[in-house]
Amino acid sequence: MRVGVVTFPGSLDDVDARRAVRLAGHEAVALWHGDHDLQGVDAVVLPGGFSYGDYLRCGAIARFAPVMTEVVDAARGGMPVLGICNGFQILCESHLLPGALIRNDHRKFGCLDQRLVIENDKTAWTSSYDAGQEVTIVLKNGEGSYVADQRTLDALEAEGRVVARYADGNPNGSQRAIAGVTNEAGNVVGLMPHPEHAVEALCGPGTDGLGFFTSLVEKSPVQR
Amino acid sequence: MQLDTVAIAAADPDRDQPWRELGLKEDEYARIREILGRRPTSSELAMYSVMWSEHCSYKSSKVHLKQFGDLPQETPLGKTLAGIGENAGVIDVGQGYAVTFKVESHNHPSYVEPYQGAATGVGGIVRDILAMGARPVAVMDPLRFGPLDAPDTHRVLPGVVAGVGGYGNCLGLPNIGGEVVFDESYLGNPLVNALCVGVLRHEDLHLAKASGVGNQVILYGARTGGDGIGGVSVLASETFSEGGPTKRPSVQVGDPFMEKLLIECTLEVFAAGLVAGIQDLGGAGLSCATSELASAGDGGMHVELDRVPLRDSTLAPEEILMSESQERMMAVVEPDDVEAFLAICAKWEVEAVVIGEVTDGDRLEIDWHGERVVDVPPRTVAHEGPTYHRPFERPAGQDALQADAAERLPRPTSGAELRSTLLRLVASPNLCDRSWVTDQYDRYVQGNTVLAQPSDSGMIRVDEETNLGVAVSTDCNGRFALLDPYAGAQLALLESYRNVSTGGATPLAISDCLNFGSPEDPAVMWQFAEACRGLKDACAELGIPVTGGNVSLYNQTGETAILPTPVVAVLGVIDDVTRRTPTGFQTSGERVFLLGETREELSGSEWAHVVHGHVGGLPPRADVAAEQALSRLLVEGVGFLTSAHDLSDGGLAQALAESCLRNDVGAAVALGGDAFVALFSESAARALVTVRPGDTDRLVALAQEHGVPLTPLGETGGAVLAVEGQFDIPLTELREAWTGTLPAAMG
Amino acid sequence: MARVVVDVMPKPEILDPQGKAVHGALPRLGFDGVVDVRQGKRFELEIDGEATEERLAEVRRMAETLLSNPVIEDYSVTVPEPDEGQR
Amino acid sequence: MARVVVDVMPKPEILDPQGKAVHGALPRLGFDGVVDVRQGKRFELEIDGEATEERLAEVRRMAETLLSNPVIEDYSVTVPEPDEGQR
Ligand SMILES: Nc1ncnc2c1ncn2[C@@H]1O[C@H](COP(=O)(O)OP(=O)(O)O)[C@@H](O)[C@H]1O
Ligand SMILES: [Mg+2]
Repeated sequence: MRVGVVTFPGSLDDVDARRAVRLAGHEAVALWHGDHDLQGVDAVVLPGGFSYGDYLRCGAIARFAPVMTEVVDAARGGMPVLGICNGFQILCESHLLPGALIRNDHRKFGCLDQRLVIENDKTAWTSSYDAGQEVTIVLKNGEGSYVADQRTLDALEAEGRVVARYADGNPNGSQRAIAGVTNEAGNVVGLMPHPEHAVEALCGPGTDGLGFFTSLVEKSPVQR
Repeated sequence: MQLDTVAIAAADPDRDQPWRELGLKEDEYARIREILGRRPTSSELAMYSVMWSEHCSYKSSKVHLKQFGDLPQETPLGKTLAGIGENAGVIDVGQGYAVTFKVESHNHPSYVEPYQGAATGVGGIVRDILAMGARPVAVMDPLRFGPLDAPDTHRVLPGVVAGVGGYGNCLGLPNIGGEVVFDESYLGNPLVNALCVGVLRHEDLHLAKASGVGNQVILYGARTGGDGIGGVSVLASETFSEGGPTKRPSVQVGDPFMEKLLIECTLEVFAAGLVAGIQDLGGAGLSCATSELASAGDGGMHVELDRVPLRDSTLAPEEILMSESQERMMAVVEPDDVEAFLAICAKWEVEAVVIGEVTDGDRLEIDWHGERVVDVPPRTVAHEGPTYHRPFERPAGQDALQADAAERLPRPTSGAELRSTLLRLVASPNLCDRSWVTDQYDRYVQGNTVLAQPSDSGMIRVDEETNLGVAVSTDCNGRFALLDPYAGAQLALLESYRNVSTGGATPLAISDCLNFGSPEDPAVMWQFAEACRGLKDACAELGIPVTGGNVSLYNQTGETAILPTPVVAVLGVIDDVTRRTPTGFQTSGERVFLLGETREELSGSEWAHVVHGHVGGLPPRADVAAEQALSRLLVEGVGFLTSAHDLSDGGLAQALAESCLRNDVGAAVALGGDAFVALFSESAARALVTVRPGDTDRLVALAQEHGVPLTPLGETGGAVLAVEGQFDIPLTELREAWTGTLPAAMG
Repeated sequence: MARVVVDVMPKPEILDPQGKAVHGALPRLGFDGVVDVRQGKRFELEIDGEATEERLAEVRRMAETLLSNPVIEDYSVTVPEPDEGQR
Repeated sequence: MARVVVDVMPKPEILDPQGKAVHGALPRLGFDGVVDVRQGKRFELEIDGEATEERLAEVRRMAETLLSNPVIEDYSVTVPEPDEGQR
């Protein structure tokens, strides 16, 4: 599969995301924030970083980048889109995913090897996992606390749209320990932790993150 | 407001000028007049005063630093590609790769405004590395604070750590190591040093010089504001006849996003081959960049200062020349490449302006709206500043200090006392777990971090195909340096050398950051001179060069100077990072050995400091040959050493504790001789290693071959650290003691 | 040239870790009688020309789409008294 | 119960990366005619009792010591009109 990774000004983990895509056996395609062009990719990753410095609100400015028009259309059309950390924030700001991410409750940047439970193994990005599976993936952010109003949270739970939840304690005050969510169709996934930093035993805490990228298959479930 | 021009300076030669307020000495001002054959314009005066300052001219230190230049500019792998004098030294690490690294200080600004001071400190060193044509790949942050329980430490430390993280994280540079040290002497004078490592291909090396008549000088990055020009405002207030200058910032605020764009943009213009010369703007801003580029080049330079994009339109030319606004770079570009250069800047939304060009003359000429405000020989500004031979003298009290040995202090006797001493030490501020600090740093970004905190060194993969990598460590024990600056500086170097070696990397070169008190105090100057001599001798014996560094003087509160703190960073290379030796015990059933000789060396130790609040005596022996032998063993042991951890602060006790806690693997050890000395002596040239039972003979043979003393200690396994006949400590209890301290203090 | 101020505050029902931290710190610094603290953002915009209704409508759109996130924040747009502008 | 507002803004001469980022984004969003943007913080304090001079003096001390960083920021303390308080 051809998987696009968008680079915004201030993106940091774009190179890492492209590496992860390659290690999962796909072709990585670099996409530029300023182009109205997805270069015909089959899936898109919005990587981590501090787009535009994230001084205003994480993802608030990146959301308006030219390429996002295409990403939003493609996502509505069922294309698999994964937002990691800053990418998750951008997806929320773009209203492709519900809720928002605010400052960690401890008000510090935190970089940890975090235990997670994969709760939904039906999305385009989690089919390689089994529901209930525990994984260790790098979590690193200053504004990773997931918030939404109660109704939204209840709906997410009821519809099984919580993709991953923090295990062994809540590292940032996220409501209901939510680490990642998906849209109704299951093609758009936002995740605070960084699976692209857990794809090589040499340079991260194991390879538990690779599954997010190997989950992509020619016909992802939602396009059925 | 009246402009002071070269013409006016000639016409009105006797106007008196605020050279004293600008920190110039009478003879220095006279020399400037002599160089120019007239009085300087206020802009020239601004340039000379800032470039001839201690910070920029190294006038007190350079007579001592000179000896580093006398060392063979050669690493164990061959000639250095760029040495002292460049923005940062560059060394060959094989496979066509080169690495550049440098450590710098941002001490005083971090005391005034901890977050921004530390942040802009990181920003500055990163631009130094970038200016060599290298992609920055990692940062480190050696930090020193007052006592952990001092109120001001609770202002400074969280701010500094947040600043280092806030800036470095936002640049996408993994933080792979550093130091956190607490000592009374840093209370009014914290040390915030920052190190950056960069990687480049040999052919991409860029030097800071302006050559090629007609080449264009481009200033790009952030706009210029009134940052860091407090000093020059006396000039401005002269210039502004009516009512003095408008307000100038007392501190600088960093913009890491702009710096990130600057990095990507600069690497792209390098890749496109559009750069003839380049220089970062740091201390002394445009004064430094223009004069150094011109001075190092073969021609002169003409600059139209009014083209500089300003953040504050009220700035006078003197101020623009001195402004230390962050996130700016200056490039020298061939005329035909200018368009392409500006296009790449535009792509990254980085403002770029041609402000001048290289001339065939030998002068640096700067105009302000068509009027000449600067006309000087650039070398006299950049490279021919004053040199002081400051008096230095071994302090009267030094003998008494060295006579007051810690070996005489009362010691724990029973196993129970040893146990509580160990627990007390692992929980002490200088030995406890650093996670509260290091968890605020991104150590994973870029995906090439092989080792980071809490490993002995930080290790970065340079090439994904071949797995070539580099390792870096920074260290210094200021108490050792106080007791004997010569040996203390060597011990700093040797500990860092050891920390690189335990991972399996071959040490190649050092960079240093020499933090000392006032050079006007002969005792401090003696400490400085001794430290330099110590470093030079150790480097000569080890066959490694000093590729660069930084001097920070006047670190004192009132009359009392900080502990002399020569922080030393050692960089090593490893051919295959997948074979690196990890820090800490990996699995049960492995044999534990101590490498090196343990002497009764307790003076300056963490034990003496924590238990007795004592500093006195002679530091451990700095045995360069023994250290080199140990290093060779550790490097050759790669592949069958299953773990290695250096012994330093806290001695064997601390090394055992850290090794057990790394992966929750306990150990049972037996100590020959005096158990207290075995556990808490801080003799150098030692490391704790493990091997599989089957590999014991290989280790014995290797130790013999290198003449390194080898002591079997015991075996790994269990959930307890057990010292035979003395005590047992469950790892849960050990971890509680080790991890509790910083969170409890910082909340 | 006119100054327009946009205040952005976390919605009452959204937790506000920063406000909470400030509130928690006050007693330790000897400040009592503060019942609640909320921390938000203040934007000072210099616009050319007058702060006409059209311009203000535009600023409101700005506040809604960029300066605030309606999911978690409320905003208000005001034109400060000249003197209040001075700081 | 009274509401007191503390506004904290970066000093004019100090670089404001946040305001700069917002200002840079506006044209791309089709907003023109904004000459400058500064971003600061707004604190809304609920204090018991009236906003008397003593209480306000106390809030000013708070603003100076905790809410603002005098090295790089200016603050101002105001008591909003009841209606302005509603959001
Ligand atoms: N300020 C810091 N930033 C990043 N890493 C740090 C910092 N301080 C300490 N560390 C890391 O914590 C670990 C323990 O520090 P230290 O005990 O000083 O190591 P050593 O004694 O081997 O030099 C090392 O990996 C060191 O790099
Ligand atoms: Mg070590």
